[in-house]
Amino acid sequence: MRTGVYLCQTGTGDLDAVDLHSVVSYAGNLPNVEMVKDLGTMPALNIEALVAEIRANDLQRVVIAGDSPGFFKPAFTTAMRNAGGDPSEVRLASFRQHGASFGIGTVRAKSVLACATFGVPYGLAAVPDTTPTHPGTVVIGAGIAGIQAALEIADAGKQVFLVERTGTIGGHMAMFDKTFPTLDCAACILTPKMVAVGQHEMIDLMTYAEVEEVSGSPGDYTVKVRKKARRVDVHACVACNVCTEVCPQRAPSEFDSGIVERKSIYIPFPQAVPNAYLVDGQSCTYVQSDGAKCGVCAKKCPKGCIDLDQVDEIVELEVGNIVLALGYDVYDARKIERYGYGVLPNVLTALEFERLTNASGPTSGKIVTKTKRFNKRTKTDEWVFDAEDGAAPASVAIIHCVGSRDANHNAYCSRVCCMYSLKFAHLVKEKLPDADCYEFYIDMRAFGKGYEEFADRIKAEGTFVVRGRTAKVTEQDGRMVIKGEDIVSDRMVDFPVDMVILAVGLVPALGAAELALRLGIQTDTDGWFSELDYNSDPTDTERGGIAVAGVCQGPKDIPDTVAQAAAVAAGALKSMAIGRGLDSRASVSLSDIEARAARLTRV
Amino acid sequence: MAIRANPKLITELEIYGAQDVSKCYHCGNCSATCPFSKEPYILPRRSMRSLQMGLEAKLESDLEPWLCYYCGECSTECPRDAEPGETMMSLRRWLTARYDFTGIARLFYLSAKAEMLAVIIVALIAGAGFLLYGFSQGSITQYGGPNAFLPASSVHIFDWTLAAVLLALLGTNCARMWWFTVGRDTKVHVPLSAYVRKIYLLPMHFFTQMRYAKCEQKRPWVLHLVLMLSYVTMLVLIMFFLESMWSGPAINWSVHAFGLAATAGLLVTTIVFLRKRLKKSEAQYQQSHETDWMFLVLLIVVAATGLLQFTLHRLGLDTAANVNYVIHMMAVVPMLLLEVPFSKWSHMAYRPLAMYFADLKAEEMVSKEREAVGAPQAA
Amino acid sequence: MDDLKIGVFVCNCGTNIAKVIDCDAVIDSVERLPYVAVARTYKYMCSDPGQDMIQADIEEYDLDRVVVAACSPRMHEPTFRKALQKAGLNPYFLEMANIREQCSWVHDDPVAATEKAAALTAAAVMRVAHHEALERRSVDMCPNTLIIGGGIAGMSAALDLADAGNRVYLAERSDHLGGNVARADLTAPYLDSARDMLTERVTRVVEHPNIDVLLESQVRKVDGFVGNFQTIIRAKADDGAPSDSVYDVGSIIVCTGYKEFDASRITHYGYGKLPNVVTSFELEKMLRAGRVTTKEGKAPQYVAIIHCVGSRNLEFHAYCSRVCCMTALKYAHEVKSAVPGAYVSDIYIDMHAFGKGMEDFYRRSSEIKTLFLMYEKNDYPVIRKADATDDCDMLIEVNETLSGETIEMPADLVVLMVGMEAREDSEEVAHLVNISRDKDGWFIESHPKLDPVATTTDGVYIAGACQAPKDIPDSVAQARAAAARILARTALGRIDIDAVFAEVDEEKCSGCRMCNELCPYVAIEFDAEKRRSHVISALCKACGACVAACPSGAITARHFTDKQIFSEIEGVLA
Amino acid sequence: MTFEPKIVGFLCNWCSYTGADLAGTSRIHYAPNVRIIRVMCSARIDPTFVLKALHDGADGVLICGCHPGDCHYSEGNYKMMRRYPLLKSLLADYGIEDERVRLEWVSASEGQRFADIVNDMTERVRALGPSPVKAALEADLAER
Repeated sequence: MRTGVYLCQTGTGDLDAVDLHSVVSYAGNLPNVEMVKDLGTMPALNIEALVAEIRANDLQRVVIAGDSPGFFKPAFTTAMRNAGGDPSEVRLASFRQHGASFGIGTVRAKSVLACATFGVPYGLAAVPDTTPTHPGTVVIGAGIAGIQAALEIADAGKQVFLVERTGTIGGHMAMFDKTFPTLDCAACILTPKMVAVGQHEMIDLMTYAEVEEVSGSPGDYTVKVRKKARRVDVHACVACNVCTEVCPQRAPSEFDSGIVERKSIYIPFPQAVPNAYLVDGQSCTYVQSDGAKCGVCAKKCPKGCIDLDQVDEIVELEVGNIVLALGYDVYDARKIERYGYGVLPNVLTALEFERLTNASGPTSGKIVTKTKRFNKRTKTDEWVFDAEDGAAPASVAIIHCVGSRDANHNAYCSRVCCMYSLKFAHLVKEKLPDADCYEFYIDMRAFGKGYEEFADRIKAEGTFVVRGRTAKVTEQDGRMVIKGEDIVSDRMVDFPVDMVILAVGLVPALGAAELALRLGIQTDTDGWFSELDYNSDPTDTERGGIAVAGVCQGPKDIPDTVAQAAAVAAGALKSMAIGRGLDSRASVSLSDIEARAARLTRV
Repeated sequence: MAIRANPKLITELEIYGAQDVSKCYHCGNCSATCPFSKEPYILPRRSMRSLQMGLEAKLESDLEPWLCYYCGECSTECPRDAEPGETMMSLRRWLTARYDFTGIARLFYLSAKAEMLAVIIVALIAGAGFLLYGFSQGSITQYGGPNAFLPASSVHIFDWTLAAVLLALLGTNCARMWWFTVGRDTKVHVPLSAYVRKIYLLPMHFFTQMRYAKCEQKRPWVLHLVLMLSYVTMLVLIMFFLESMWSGPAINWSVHAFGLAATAGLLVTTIVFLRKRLKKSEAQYQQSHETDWMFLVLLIVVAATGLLQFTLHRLGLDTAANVNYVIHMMAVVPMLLLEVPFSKWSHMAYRPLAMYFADLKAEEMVSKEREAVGAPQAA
Repeated sequence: MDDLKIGVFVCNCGTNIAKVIDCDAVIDSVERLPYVAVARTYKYMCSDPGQDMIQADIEEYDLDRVVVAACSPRMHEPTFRKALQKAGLNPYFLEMANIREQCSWVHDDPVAATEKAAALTAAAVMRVAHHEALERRSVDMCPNTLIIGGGIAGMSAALDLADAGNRVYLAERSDHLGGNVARADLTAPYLDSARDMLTERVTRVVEHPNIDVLLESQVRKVDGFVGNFQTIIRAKADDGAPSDSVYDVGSIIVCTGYKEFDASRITHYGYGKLPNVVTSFELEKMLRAGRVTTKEGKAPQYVAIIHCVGSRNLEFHAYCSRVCCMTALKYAHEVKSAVPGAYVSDIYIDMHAFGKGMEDFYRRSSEIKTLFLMYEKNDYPVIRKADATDDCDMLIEVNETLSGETIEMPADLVVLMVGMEAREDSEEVAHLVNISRDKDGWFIESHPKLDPVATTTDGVYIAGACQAPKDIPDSVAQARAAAARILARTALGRIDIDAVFAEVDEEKCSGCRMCNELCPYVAIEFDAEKRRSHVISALCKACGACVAACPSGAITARHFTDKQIFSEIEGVLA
Repeated sequence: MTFEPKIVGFLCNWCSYTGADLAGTSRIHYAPNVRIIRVMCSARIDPTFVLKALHDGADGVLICGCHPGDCHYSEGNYKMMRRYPLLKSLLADYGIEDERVRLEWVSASEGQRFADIVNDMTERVRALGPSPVKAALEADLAER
């Protein structure tokens, strides 16, 4: 089949990962390739010229090769048709789609191009061999994604090691009050699963631990895990709270996203799994003074299960599959000075509000504004949430897309903020029916099952939904003045409210980038882990036996996260069922792919 | 009544400098950042919208572009890099072209070559004219006195005629501006009394540029004000005190002091602006249209030669002074003849007028609203 | 029964319960009840130490019944049942009193709340005395799976299951695999080749030794229960004549996908009347053929794309179809590429660019000068024929919200982004496999958040757009999730059946057959020669309808016997 | 001191009991007079349960099931619906006031509704005063 190859780039992604010159010369030597032309980046295509070219070389097949060649396809399809050829014989060689990034860029590009010239889907030709797979699985991160994946695999009677950085499993979901759009309480649906994990005989739970190193090859990985010194014996501890009572040191509570303090020895939250305390070395007097001072908790512990001198421990795990469920962190609102977060007392982040409105939170669900308090220890005034003295806000403004959809911050959409913001509005209206509630949004992204209906319901509840992003928040005699444009009713917005909630976006979890490097898997330009194929393989990665689940692959809501986490289990269980799993894609050599593609065209 | 959208306009505006307006996704961030954005004039987003949809009639009648001083805040804060500030600048250029009945302004904006050519031709004609005139009735070695190469009196007459022509051209364009923005507006009718009552706004805005002072950074406003005042001072001196300017070699401080100050003002500010545009330091200096360069270059040449003229005359180098004077005029004439009515300089007139009109219209709209609200109660 | 020993454990749930209820008072009141050997309170019964305590007491006092007064049994019953089991006690010897959700959290008067808590706990104590030891049984799990629907979801699930060595029957109504994805050329937002992806899938499915593809086939009947379904499928045999054949499977995945909304239902758009108003799928055809023209064969100068056709409105479907926004942006790019110099406008409500790579795609769409016009929900744009003097074929009147103006948008070609709709056969399918549908006709998952693939019928799973509108990656993920569930069970080779179900006492049964009709799960069979009815325990879902209905009181509901409930009534009123 | 009626509630596991739990998780307060007994489905509620409750001293009986069409067992609540009128007529014959026994549909997401129903019923039954059954039984005992 007389084939013409056109190289067209859109200029997105890591272009310089591919050496186009060598790709061009390679293409020239492929069988059937009559002509190769490099049209550069974002070419303005002249269809007539293409028609002429196709006719001149009487091409029966055209291959467009580039980072995202689809962007040029319709022009070529039209040209092909106008030239009297078969429009369906325009093939794509998409470098980005098939993971032509740094390191393997050029050779991958060549193999993708080869397949296209043969008219064979890359996925069919580039099938790696299988390798024997160890039955164990390590799941990194124990949020809802990690929990779900671990349970799905363990329920099949397979060994799972669940490694979690913090002192408890549950992740962000455990911090939430209600979940949209059904408004069932997060804890009520999550805690049974957490308990199930804690009780599961096939799950080896490693909290307060981090993955140090990963070696080995697909199907046979050795994962080195650092069990950080928890300084409390998880099994002996009965969570009697004596240690916390006597502990003199305080630090902001991570679980309550810093709106209250906890002691240096603490339990993240009452339903924590494992239900045991831990010592935060950063703030503990004993640890900081190398055992010179304090240590009172160890003395007072009725069960003597506190060992303040405990040191980190390294364990090595032999596994066949690795599941990445790292989750996310929220965008640091301090980076957007004009919203005054960290400066103005009653500007909160979404997570802070989740804790504030949470029935199990510091105010036991009472929505109040902060009150000024003199701190005797630090001898300074500070703003705190006080369930008793705190005044209920008469008006609350919720600002969408904080750190998202913004070239100056994160260009991507964080997918969940619209819905959780609407949920906040509902919670405010539910608890403070007389309070005015405003949503300032750009696009209301209510896309999921029952979401649109939920959005309609919130509007019906009397929340003012204003299209227009708030540009700044300032203070005026104790209240927060928000300034923005109300686009639909074309007015300027400039009025004071009592509380501002910033719908902060999601960012890749701390350490995700390093881990990706250590595992040899790719991340996209925003730092999210790259899936093997956006459409057909959203959970596997370039590296055999390593899968991604949940937000670490890209922002996701709970149902989508759970579905993906379960999907990951399919890959793992599949390999265990037959004792063999797929090797990395990179393991298939260019010549093999050429040969396979050639063979496939003949049949 | 529905307005027809014209997706083609956006492409035309690209030539005027609006390269990125299509990127705008209307979050309203820019309007909220802008210190001037206040009902009924919400800017810059609304102008961006009209431009995206190509609502020509609406844009033509808009005063918003003139209410923007391009502090650049909106562009820096824009989440889509849609450059609202630059869009407003481009709209001002486009409007200048629209107001101009001769079509020359449009020509200049669309092709830098055309403008260059025009400037050169006018310069040459001016040069030739002055030389011919000079040799015809005086000697090049004589600066002042009876046999002067270019006697102040006759130059003065020339100045006045030129001024008259300029005024005529600019006047018509201003009248057209009024017609587009106020005159033909069926929704709001501004009564004559209001024009009279608010006339003070014109000189006030012209001389103080108080609105500009509202921008967050004050420095641009100061520079702009100095430049403008120096220019006006110079204009006044030339128009009314040309003889005493000419007098010498003894320095006549009562006039020359002003002259020197103004020249200094012009030189300093233009050079500062030139540097900013070259360095592209702030948002508002990043994209420069050809006309911006032409404007600055001419101004510097005029100021420099003017100063040189002054010195040469004091040093008694009459021949040099005469030659330099012709060069000076070769810059002055095109600057006045082309830049003032047809290019950037026209905004000296359009801006204060826009403020004036905007104020009048706003007042009308507010009173209208009051009636609207009041009516049912009366009934 | 006199030597019965009952342990009562009252949970404080931190302060959740103790704040309102005086737990010690509850202890005092229940201690006096018969058989109570030990009664204690603890901060968190559900916590590991709490459970350890229960287990320790079972040892120490050799308890044979346990009552836990804590949160709702819906939350921690499994937890405590496990605890009993660990201590060597039958898990069904547990009864919980719900003194949190239904007492401490809903009452503020400590006295009344404590009194109520005591009553509820007493009721549990009296009930548990009548509990019987029940055994969970397990049935063998047939490793085969029937997948209904050969779209992208069905094929993805099939491959996962087959690769693991399980037999898969892939039943597809039409004569080809691929479903709706087969109609697309490129996918949003990266404009990857849908065709290549599909070719790869289809080839692998067709060539897979473990997958039987049944084209032009229809599931006629589904009998049996989880792990052991007998299905009858009518498929087109090689000779052409359709024939029924029986397939034994252990699980069923429903991936029947969606159908497109009928655009002619919205009169404002004049679809079917105006020749150059086409649906998204029709444009897709043009693009694949390399012929994007008007009906008159001219290259369109103005192309308008209208979003949310049939979606997000009051008249037709309130829900968002989830994929149209990105598909619309895809068309914006494709049209600009196929017809250089064409002006593309995109008439939308909210731009749902929520997923990976989508916002960037949206940005690029505006960079190529797509004109976006925003309209309000339910305020439909109106399309009319343009006048001869106009330079366009049609005019679209939009109340444009971003400008507040009523805009007249010129158009030569209008593309309607038709939304997704439940297929007309979804009701039939739902009946066939006994699952339920929501008001829009989408199949209902067993939990909207934590169980998006299972259904209320054990062994039947749903995946893809038949559950709700979904894009390709989300459908594939869900399909693989369903596969994972099945793989987990096939790995074990068995399914545990709940020990709670109804039983017919053949002595008492009069054979009136009233119960036969009553059972929604056809779990009650009539034995003609014995003239007695009996329950197929694996099918019984223990609703108890038959128990209450049986005129001769011959049916008992395990774990919900009359005796147990009567004593509970006595308890709450004691 | 005001009369505090004792009300026995029979709730189906899937909708109403969950709804009652939701009232709890949403901290919606209601009268403490109702004592809830969980059954898998409202269809399981045998009329004798109601009679038993009244006999043992309940002043009122509340029966809750899924909304018609929402039944977890597809049509169990319809069976209850059909059974209910018979039960009522029987109770009427016994001279038990109509408002003492009540059938309501409460879904899993209707915590507020459940609370409202309980409060309303408690008020009504309180207004009716103690159940005549109790009195009758006492009289019976006295005779013997």
